Amino acid sequence: MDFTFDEQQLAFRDAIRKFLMVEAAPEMLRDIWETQIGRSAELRAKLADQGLTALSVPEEFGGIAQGDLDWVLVQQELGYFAIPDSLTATGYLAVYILNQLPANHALRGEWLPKIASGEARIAVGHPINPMVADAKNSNLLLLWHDDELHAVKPADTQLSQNPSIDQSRRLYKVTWTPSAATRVLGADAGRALWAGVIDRAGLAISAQLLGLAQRMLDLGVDHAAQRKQFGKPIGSFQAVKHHMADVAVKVEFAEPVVHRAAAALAENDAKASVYVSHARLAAGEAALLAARKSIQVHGAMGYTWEADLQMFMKRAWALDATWGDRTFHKARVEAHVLSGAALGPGETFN
Amino acid sequence: MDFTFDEQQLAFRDAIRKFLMVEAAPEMLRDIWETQIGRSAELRAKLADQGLTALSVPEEFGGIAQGDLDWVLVQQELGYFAIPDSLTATGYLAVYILNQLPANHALRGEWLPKIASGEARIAVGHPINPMVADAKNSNLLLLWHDDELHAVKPADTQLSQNPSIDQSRRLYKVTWTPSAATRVLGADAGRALWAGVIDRAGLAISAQLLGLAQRMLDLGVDHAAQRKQFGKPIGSFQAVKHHMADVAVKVEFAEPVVHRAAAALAENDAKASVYVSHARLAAGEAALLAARKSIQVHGAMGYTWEADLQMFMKRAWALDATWGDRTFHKARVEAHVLSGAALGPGETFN
Amino acid sequence: MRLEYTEKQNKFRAEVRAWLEANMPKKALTSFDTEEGFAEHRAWEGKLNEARFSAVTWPKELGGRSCDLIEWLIFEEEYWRANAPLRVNQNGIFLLAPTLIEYGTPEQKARFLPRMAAGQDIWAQGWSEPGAGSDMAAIRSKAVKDGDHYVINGQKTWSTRAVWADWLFGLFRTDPDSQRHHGLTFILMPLNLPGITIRPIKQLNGLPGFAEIFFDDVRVPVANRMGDEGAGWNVAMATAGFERGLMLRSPARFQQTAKQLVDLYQRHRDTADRDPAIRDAVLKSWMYAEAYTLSTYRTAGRLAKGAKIGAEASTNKIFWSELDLLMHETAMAILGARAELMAHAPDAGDIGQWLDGFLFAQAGPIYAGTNEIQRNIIAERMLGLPRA
Amino acid sequence: MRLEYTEKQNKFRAEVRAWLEANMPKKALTSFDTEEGFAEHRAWEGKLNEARFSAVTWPKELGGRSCDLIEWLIFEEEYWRANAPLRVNQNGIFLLAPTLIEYGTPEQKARFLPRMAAGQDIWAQGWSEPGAGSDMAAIRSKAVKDGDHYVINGQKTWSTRAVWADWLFGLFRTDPDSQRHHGLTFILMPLNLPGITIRPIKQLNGLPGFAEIFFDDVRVPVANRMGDEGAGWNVAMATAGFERGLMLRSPARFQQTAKQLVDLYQRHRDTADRDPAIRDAVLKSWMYAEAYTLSTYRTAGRLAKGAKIGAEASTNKIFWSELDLLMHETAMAILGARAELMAHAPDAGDIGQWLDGFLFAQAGPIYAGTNEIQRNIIAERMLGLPRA
Repeated sequence: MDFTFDEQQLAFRDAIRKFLMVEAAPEMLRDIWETQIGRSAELRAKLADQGLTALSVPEEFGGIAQGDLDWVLVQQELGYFAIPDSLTATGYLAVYILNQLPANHALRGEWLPKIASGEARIAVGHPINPMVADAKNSNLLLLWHDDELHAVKPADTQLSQNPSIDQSRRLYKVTWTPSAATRVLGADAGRALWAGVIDRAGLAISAQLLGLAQRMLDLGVDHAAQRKQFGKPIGSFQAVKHHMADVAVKVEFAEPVVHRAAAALAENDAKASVYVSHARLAAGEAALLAARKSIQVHGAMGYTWEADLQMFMKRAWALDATWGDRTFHKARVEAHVLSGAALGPGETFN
Repeated sequence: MDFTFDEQQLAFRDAIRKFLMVEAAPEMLRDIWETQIGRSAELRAKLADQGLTALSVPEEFGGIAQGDLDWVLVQQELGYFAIPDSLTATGYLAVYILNQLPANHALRGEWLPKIASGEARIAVGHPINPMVADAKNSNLLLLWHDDELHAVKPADTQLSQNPSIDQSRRLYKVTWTPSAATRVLGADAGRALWAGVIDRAGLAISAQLLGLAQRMLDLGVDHAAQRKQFGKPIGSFQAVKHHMADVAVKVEFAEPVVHRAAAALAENDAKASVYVSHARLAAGEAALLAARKSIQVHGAMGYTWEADLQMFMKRAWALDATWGDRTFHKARVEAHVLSGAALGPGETFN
Repeated sequence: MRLEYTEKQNKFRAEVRAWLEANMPKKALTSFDTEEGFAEHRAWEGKLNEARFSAVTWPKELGGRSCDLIEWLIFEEEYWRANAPLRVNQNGIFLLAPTLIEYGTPEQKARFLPRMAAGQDIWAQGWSEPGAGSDMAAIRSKAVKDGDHYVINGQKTWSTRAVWADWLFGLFRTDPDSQRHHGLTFILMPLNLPGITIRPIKQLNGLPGFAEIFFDDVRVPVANRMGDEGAGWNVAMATAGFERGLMLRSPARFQQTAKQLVDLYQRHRDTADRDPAIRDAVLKSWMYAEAYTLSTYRTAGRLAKGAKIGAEASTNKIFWSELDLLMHETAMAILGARAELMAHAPDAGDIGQWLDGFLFAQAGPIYAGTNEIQRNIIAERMLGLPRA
Repeated sequence: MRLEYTEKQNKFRAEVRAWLEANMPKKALTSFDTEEGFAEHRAWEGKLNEARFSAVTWPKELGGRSCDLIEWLIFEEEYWRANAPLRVNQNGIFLLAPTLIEYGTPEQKARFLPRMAAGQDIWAQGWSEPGAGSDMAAIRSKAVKDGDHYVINGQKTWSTRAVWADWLFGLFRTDPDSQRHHGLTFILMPLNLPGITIRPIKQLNGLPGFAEIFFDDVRVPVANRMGDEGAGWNVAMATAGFERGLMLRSPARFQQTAKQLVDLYQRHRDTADRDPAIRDAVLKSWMYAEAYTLSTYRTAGRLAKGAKIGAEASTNKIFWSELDLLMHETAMAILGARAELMAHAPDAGDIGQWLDGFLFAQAGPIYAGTNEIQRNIIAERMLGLPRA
């Protein structure tokens, strides 16, 4: 029993953090927000240089074959720096899907190398989301249809853009026609596959929400330490201190829940879906509280476009409801808690 | 449209408040808690002198024939001073029941004068409460049976006492045998009668909870202003101030809800039951918050038997679940809000 | 206590309802944080004024209807019930006007109020400064008397709708040696004077809802002073009291939101009921909006009997701002994955204006005195706890 | 990261479970805040000790099993799962012992630990004083060196279970000119010494759960000092750290309460579901108890790798105390009108110990450093915000 990451996992996380601190400053995020397509080839290339696009690609296709536990640490950083890129859909979800296909499946050889190199962007569409993120700026769409898996070329779809309050998200309603040519997996194999996709997307979002919560906390603390009112930093007022402390407590107790969900997915734990939904709720609660308390501490400044806080709040508000909103995940937790399953001391790791 | 009480109602309220401030000091409450029967003939006599036992007794029976609006102000004071007496069951509920009987009904002539004089104590039993308060120390029990109303002599019942955390409450499980001799009203007339009893009990409890909340707030403020830590009164710390301010806000916005419920009952408003349940929830929320915040501000002192706070907390915790617990009252509010009834601006007084 | 409307009150309600049904804009106006939307809203103010509905509580001779507070509440109920446009001139009509009526000279009233009622002059306020937000008494912008003019230098910020407004009212330090609340003067000025620079500030939704205002040797006639020189703080506090008090956040606004939330929930119970917290929040929203309404009617009754607004201003501010947050957070939870979509998104479905309302609700606990400041006021002035 | 127990750990769990099944008291013990209950619990401590289960984390040679933190968590899980008796000597075993083991002389360890483990000495703590609650450094009780004794005068209060305890450990001011944290010394003494007067304090449930202790020229041998004279604060802080930290509130306790809450809810859904807030609170209770457990396993793993407990002590205190309140408030809401009944009420039905737990939960955010103090600590030490 050891609830800690190993040195190498933490070292990789630290390296990514250092890299993003330099490469993903808020100014860069603003620039990318303003662009037409909302994505930066330059940033994507740098992410690839760090090995992030290859993280779970098998070695035979030029990847480094890491798993959910490595991803969860990376995802926290992607959240902390609010990285505007389709890295998660491409490098984590699409790779997971392709890895489930028969070893000799043509799609694997065609796409896994391009994903590893960073050159390919893949969008993943499932009806749990009304829109498909980055559908336009992608080389391939992996789409759900009656539990089947279909691989579709963007050219064979009609896309209507639906703007989000989070300008780093580019959402599209996708209209397309399923056919034998597009079908990759039938409903029976597809059902299990899509369940795995929803759980991994849920894990990635939990971790990003956690990173976002930490970032909003840090922004609130920085502002409170500098901003003066009544002749002293507002951070010296107990009300402000306690706002920030409440967020710190939520973050502190959400993180292990997210990490346990990652371990459960890595070990194909039968309860992994429940743990992912718990992680979504815990991280979402932390992120929403962090947004509320941080804007409160920022005062009017936090209500402006100029303050960096807004980019992180909007990302948190948006992510909290994607790949299953709170009602979806709470229902999954409830189904477990009220199922008569063994609960209580000693059952946590059974 | 005038949402204020008239001078005479407020003057009566003020007189009762002054009287109780002198006569119902915490020391007296403690003494009564310790007694076998938990009631004081002396206190009852003083309440009668103030006209409280006669408040809604018709003039022909020696009463002063006031209504729900007068009672609501009195009940707030009874709550504020945590008066340990069966005044509400006797002077408000039993009188309401007797007033619903035919003018010439024998029970009226027999009991209303004794109630007005303060000499009679009457207990009221309905299955919404598992126990009957003061069943032992009463001259008559008015009991529900299959929606019928029965009048029963204590001697014809078996009583088993069930101690409450609030020692000022004396609760009994009542075992008795309904008969033609005990029946006062049949089920058809009884059904409407008991609905009216539940609503008036609900109003009385709402008002008492409001008074209790105000008292606990006052106790918390007094303690915070006097108790010193780190060289200054703890009431000068922002965290303590905000605890108390939060309670003040809840009390401020619960009171008009309670007063509206009283007006609705006085005018036999068709929505009176909904307004009573809203009042129960609003006043209960204020009282439970006041208890939590006041004990927090008291620190370890608040956890002791010696601090007066405990008597008011226990009364609040107990009353909040009598004559319908929160689930009962929330269900009644929900039935209205989700019924499709007209809601929104302009509908409040329709 | 009599919780029934009089014949006169019912007739007034019917008149307002009928007029709104006949005159409501056919299509919703553009946001008044855009230039075109600002113009649309200005025109709507004019239309309201033609029917003497733009400032019903003002005296008849000043363009109002001398409505009492109950009639004002009735007007607001009908106005919000009809989803009528937001009031682009609310800073003028609800904040400045009561002060102007109390402290202004006859000339000032005659000069400013009719044009304000007609929407010819839209007013912005100049309270906050970069170093003076919650701590308003830290104002540093100077006004130096020079003959029959004040020469103004300094900076204001967070001035709502100042980008397209015509006039500004605010506090300036006329006594350079004064501290805190002393030596401040209440001054009115057109925003097109030489030396005034306005820098729009984009708010969360990207629109320039407020602005910074820079003053560089701006000359304002002494006749534009309201109240005595150095008495500005007391004059302003009257306004601030109103701002936090009854006028600016009438209960009808929150009752309408609560009603729309109930409707939204009813349409989406199949998913919303998967999270029991949602139903509970919907019920609380109705109860709190109702409580806020009842409390306001009670305050109106007390004021009619000669009482003064006290700490209610602070308890109101906390209550409505937290209620507004609760309702909008709940709506976002019900809308789920569609909640992030902008109102004009082609496939947004029935999301309505909830997102914009949610963003605006974030400002509620912050502006007009943060809720932390309000809690201090309640603790110290209402409960008598010692100052730090 | 490996979230599976080892063979050894599973065997240990099985051993604890089997022993408890065989040795649990047939009927629940009386509250240890009564004289007879205190004796029953003392006997139980002795029984635990016979099986070397009373202090499993102590070194073998001192009567423990040298369990690591994971094994300790396993022991606690089995202990709470079995609804085994509360630990009457927890102040000694979980608060004093770790300090004794770190700071005590070999003689002191040999003298105190075995009797502590056996329940022969039940320990009370002497931290708080009438003027020193949250502000522990304001301690005024004096200890004056007189030959090979300290002469102690002053008063302690809120000393848990001191009414029937045998020994006291606490802080006393040995340097009369010292301020705050300086000049304090950590001293151990039997509670039957001449000059000691103990005044029981009745808690909410009417039982004397703690006491005031008065010292009138009480002579204590210098040999009963732990650590150096004047070094008491640092010695005590180690204890305080543990108190707020891992040992005193093991996750199993809250997991067991959460499980019992789920069971209670399942039995009463017909009424409980009329208030959607109840189901939401039940689900949150399970999630939070699980989160607290996971966090504790993580801390145990970090400590095993050489990390130190830092602000976790404060975040833990806030989290478990608020969780405990949530769970008991929810149980009271489910029990409704029966919630007020004392456990021994003849017609109480399935109310169990919820009322007493609810009362005790009220103390959670208060003792061992109020949650306000904990939030200050988090803000200042963990987040680096400036002191007031």
